[in-house]
Amino acid sequence: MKNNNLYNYIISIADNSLILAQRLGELCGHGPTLETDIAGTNISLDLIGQTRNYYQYAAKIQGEGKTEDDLAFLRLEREYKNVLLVEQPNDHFGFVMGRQYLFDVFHLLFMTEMLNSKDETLAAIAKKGIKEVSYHKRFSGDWVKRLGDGTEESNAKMQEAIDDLWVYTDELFDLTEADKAMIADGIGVDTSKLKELYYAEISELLKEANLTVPEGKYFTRGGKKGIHSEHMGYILSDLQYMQRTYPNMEW
Amino acid sequence: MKNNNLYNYIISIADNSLILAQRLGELCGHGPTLETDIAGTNISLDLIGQTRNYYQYAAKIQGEGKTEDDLAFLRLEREYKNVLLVEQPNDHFGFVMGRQYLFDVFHLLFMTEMLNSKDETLAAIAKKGIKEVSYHKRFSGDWVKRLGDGTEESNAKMQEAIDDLWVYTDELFDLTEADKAMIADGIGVDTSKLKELYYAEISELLKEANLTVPEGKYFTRGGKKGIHSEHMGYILSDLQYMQRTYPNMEW
Amino acid sequence: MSNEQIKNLEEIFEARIARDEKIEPKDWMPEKYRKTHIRQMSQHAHSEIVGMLPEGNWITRAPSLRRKAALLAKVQDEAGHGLYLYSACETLGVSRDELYEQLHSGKAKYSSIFNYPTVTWADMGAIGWLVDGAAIINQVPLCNTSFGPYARAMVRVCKEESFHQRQGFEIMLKLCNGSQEQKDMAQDALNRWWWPSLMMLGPTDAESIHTEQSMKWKLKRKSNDDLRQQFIDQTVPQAELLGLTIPDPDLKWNEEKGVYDFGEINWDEFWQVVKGHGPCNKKRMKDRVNAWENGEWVRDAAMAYADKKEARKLKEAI
Amino acid sequence: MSNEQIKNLEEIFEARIARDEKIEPKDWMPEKYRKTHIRQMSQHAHSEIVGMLPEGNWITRAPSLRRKAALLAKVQDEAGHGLYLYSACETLGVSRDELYEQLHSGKAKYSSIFNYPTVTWADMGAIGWLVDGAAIINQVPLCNTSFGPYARAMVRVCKEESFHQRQGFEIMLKLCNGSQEQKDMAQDALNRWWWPSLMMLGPTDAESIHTEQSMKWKLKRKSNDDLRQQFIDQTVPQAELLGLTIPDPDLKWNEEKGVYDFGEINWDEFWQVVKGHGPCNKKRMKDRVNAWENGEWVRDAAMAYADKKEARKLKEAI
Repeated sequence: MKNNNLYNYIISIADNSLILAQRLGELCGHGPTLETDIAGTNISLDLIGQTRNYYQYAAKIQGEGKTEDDLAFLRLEREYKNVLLVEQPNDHFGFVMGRQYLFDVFHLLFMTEMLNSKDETLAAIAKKGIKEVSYHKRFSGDWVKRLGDGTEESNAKMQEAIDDLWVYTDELFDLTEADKAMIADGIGVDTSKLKELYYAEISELLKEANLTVPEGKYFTRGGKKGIHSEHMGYILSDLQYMQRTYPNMEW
Repeated sequence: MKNNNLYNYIISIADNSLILAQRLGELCGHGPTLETDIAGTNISLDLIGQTRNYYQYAAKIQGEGKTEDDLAFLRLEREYKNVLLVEQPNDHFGFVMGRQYLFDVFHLLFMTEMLNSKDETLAAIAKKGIKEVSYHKRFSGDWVKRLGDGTEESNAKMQEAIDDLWVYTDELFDLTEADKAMIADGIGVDTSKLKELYYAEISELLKEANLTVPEGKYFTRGGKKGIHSEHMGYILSDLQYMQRTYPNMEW
Repeated sequence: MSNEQIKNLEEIFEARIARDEKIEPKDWMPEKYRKTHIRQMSQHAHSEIVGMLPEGNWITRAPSLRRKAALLAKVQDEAGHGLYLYSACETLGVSRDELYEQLHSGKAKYSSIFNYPTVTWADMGAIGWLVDGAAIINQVPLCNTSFGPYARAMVRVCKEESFHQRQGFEIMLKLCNGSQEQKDMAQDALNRWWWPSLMMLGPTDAESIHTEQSMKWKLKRKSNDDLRQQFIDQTVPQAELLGLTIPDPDLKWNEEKGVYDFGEINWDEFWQVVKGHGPCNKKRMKDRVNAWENGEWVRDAAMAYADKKEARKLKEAI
Repeated sequence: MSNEQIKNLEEIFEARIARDEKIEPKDWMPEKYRKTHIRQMSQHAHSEIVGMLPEGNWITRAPSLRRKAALLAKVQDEAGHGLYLYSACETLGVSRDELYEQLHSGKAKYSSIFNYPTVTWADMGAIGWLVDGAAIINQVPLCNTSFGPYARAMVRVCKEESFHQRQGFEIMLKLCNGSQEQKDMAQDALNRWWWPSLMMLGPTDAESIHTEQSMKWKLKRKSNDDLRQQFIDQTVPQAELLGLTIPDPDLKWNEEKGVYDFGEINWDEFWQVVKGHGPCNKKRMKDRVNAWENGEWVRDAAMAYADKKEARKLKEAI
């Protein structure tokens, strides 16, 4: 492939959206209110939309005649490059909103930078995505506040979720070889520069939400290298079920 | 296939053991005591052993050069013919033991009859299996008694499980076309004759366990026709994952 | 009010309906009208909400990104329909929580069709094509029903449902133009959903209660059997287009009447499912009740937070 | 007892150990001996129990029935090992519940290797081959340790472990004789498990505590570094046989010493995982604690039932 780095770069962004959308998709009809079910499917839908744009573009760059579905459904687990954060389970609604918020803040900072990418397709995806992601962040941030500053029970549950998920935040800022090459080309976003903003914004909201900002110095990483948590295999066995069971068909 | 009925007959017996083993396999390391984890894996192992004997025989009868693994892993959901009972989820330990007991009583009656099958292979499988299944039934029956006649909480939970699972018992005695043909040939077990014994035995133990025998007249069926509950798809997406993802390989 | 006065109001009310005027929530209405509407609209709302479950079952396993997106959008629409319809009920003075309580306790019904399992991907096609198809036939006349909020909700619902139905048909079409396995999957789904879809149009006229009064209030404009005939006559040619066989050996065109004759419906099965003994009744209720109970702490938190926020605002204002 | 008497008993005790006599639970023993044994045996038991989780993760997804059966049997063996070892601890007067409490509160440790995720099927091979391989090297000398119940447990454990190791190697062999995808999977598993396996043999001698005392009590017969060297020297030729590359560019045969030289171990990673910050520490503990808490009502019921049964028996006897 000529543009191996660009392909890898896009895939890892796309995988984040795909896997998070998949996690949200599990919840549909099982949430605490009708309104959160609607919002959850809506966010999932936005993320799938982004995912499709990314994979279509990646497939074009790859130039092997593959489709968005080949990329979404027919890779091996080690070839998915999403961060560990997005694959964490829906243990309870605090985890769902915590995971979403910790990702959304990053996602919006990321998309805002990607607006300036020299790559026109990526800049265009960002332009469309920023509106969506701003809404996601408002929604998840509001819920983190509600749960953090709600009842004693909800505060404890939200804190538990933030504490557990915190170890996965640092990986968002890891730079792979593909990332570095794309930054050098003016195409990729230098996420290392977003780190401070990220933690500052999140810390502020957590404090407002009556939550303690975790102080952990140890972070867990691996997803960007394709070394996932043990949850990932089960996510993929559902995600890929149809394409693996009925290969080479149209749906 | 010459022996279509025999093939179908064996498959549906084998599928019961496979899917129940799979359900038990999910639990390993997550049970209430070390001893129950050991017993659970042990029962699962026995069932997988039986399954292998059945599928090997079925593959031979089919005569298309397929292996036990082709039959276990590479059929479509509608082609699995296990009863709905064995695919019910591990909601809590009362469900696990209730499901097991409701199946084991049937299984032992069934195997005891299968000893007399004109088909030597089936009779031999039964001979080996009877010892195993007797142990399974003793284990699950003891737990139904412990939970039923334990604490107030455990009694309520065990009753809940029995009430929920009861609707799946009647299907055990349904006769498919293959069943009828095999009974006529002196190969298959006429399960319709076991029904009274089954309910009598179970009712006695339930009463001893301080549990109420459900009176429901409505039963749910479908598995023997390949119309499964919505749980089945998820069981299969894990079960088949490797064989679907890496076709035609040896492990 | 005296009986005389009430009778007077009732006459005015019935006259308004006869003139095709819309009744609005603040208008006077007979108690029976109110209750009937709450019952029917909430039953409809519950059906939307419970109906999210069998389709939600395939979101994580949809076979392509395009289908996954469409399915998400569809289930989201259903949640939206539930929302309008609960709101319409609320205009009649009953809270959403009360309605949920009725659903969870088994007092309120929902469409029985959702008590069948979705066992293959083709069921996503069959539900769109047949179940939404039957729903539309039920619902289109309601766009002109007498109660304003219900009529307006139905206009929006029907528009979206008819989009869903086309989408479902398109799923079937793709399968029927696909591999043998796909065609088999489509036929199998039709086999399983056909009869329950016919039952969706309600019991035969002979056994149907509420009909006469409902006709007067425009909650019903055709009898169940007429609606069923309409559904069959519309669907059979679509099945032919797909190359699928309707699982009814007695189905045949009646040249004289200009409609399809069809076989006997298994009403025992219908009543069994209605009474709670269908393949998934227990699972559907378990899922809904679990969602509700597991979500209690979340709703409590939202309430507590809103109260605190309000209190803070007040404090600042002083 | 006077200090004099205790000193006397200690001398007799140490002499027995020196003569290779077995110490049995009812024998007198120094408090430190008792505590050290509880610590080490329970840590070993905990490792077996936690070790069920990463392998249990693949039971439902094993690629063939034969492998599924073997994996079930293996995990069952591990539970069995846990059982003997907890029983051996119990002979020293500590209950299984106390030991669980130590595990769940984080006070007791278990082997850090189980804090890595099992991400592909090849990990089932690598764990058997490398992790069980390293465990055997740690454990074989313990078959002759001074405390009788531990030594006897270890004889049985080692026999089964060595069966597991061969099984693991055979999984790897099958992969390495298979398709390119299978070979890649095997190499990838080796890459991920190699260094954690070396760390399993414990910190370098310079940083290892407990060693001297443990040597005297035959709880340890070789230093960690010697064991590690033994493991490497034994494993490198096996990797060659498989056609896999050990992920250590500094690995090479030292003709002079007759052993393999190897690269620097990342001890920071080791201590990070030991201190609870490995990739799966939280998940492993969550799984264990959940199993325990969700099982409480079951254990309570079993106890209540046993009490009732006992009471009934007594009543009948009277």
